[in-house]
Amino acid sequence: MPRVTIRVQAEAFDSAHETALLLRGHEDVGGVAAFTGIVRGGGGLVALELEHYPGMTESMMRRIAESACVRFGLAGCTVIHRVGRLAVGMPIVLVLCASAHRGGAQEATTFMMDWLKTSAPFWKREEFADGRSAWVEARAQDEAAKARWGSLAACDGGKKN
Amino acid sequence: MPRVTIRVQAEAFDSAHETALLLRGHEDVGGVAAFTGIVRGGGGLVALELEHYPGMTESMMRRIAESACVRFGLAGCTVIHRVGRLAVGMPIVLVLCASAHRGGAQEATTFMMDWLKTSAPFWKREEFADGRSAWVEARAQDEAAKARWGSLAACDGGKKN
Amino acid sequence: MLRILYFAWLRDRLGRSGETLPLPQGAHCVQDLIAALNARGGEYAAIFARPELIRVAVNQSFATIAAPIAAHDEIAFFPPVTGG
Amino acid sequence: MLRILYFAWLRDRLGRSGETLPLPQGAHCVQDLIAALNARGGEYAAIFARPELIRVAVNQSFATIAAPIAAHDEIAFFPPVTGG
Repeated sequence: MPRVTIRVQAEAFDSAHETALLLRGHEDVGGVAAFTGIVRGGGGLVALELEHYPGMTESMMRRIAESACVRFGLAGCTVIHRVGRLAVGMPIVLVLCASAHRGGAQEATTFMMDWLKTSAPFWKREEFADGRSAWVEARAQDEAAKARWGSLAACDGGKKN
Repeated sequence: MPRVTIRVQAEAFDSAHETALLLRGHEDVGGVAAFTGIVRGGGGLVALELEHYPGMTESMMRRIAESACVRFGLAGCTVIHRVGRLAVGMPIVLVLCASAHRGGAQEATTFMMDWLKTSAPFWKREEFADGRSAWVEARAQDEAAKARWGSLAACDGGKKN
Repeated sequence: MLRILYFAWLRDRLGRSGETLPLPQGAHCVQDLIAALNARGGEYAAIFARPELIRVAVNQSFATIAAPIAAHDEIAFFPPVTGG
Repeated sequence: MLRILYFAWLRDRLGRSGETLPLPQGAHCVQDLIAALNARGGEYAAIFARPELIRVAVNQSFATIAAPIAAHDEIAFFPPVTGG
């Protein structure tokens, strides 16, 4: 069984520690691909405020992660998404995918990010130095990125029982 | 100027620490993609012995990393390759790519690994539980993976002055 | 009772994060609930008259406006997601 | 003097990691050096009679067997690389 870890938390994460946990006891892993999303500065941005839908978020993250494990034959994966106020330069999201071979782990990381961005119920509000604040709008290109993976029965609008 | 860090070392590395160093003072980074290569067990493998060509290794790694920074517009990248004896489960190589946008960082990581595997002078010898030991043979598929990036003037067999 | 949740700018505009509500008379699907909310006027009408701006989840799974609803369902309205 | 280096199984087979050598009479390129090493016979012939198995670097850059060489160059012979 692939080892799947899902967390939504306000606290920072330690990617090296999470990688060690993911690998523990897995001798068949040849590579771990990782992606860490960071709050990018510019345009006077000071921080993001991340909101989510508790319960649905975790279940969508788990469905995406489990789909990635099956589709890419992963030994395991870890997805941690932060919520609350995150200043510029702070990490927001960590995706780790462990696999026997490099290609699967790297593709799975891209797949997971594409799905997370479009299917996990998080919303970002931007706070600027001049006091303005605005909800971030979804980008059509994120939907297009997800679409190239085809449909995902477990994630694509199916009604949960 | 992109921040490029290249190291060949016997010691383990700490990916979280390396990520923090790579990001320090860079407010324009939106994501860091990483790949960690691990000694994969199986078939009685106990350890790898990694040998390299001191001097040429570092200069090839630097050329590959600098090419990746230009081609993918990276804010910086870090490549650390271990040498010496590495038991099953130990990390061998770390590639970190930091970029304003996710796609560039992820593609650059794949690019760097494809080039490292075919153009940096490292050689692996496998040690097995029954005492056998054998040099690993290069795989045609690694050359094919590199070839899809096209030629790379700075890395592709050019004679250094 | 239906449990209705609002997130992000829908919550800001409506001034509430959720409410409980009996299943509106004759309502069988999400679209019927949207019509009932729209009929309240004010900010509700401003939002629910334009369902293309909002996404729906029924019992914590994404759903279309044609999805059936029943008493005790949890129905959430929110803008397209922007995490990751 | 040329500085010649051998890595991985070439070093194991030849029993040495390198040597210094005067530029062989009339040698202008890597291929001429390979011919001189091949002429030694024994393990040298076994390896250098099959140049398709080996890769060459001249002054720490990958080179072809047609690459020119000159006195004081560092020339390395090794199998295809297997790092990463």
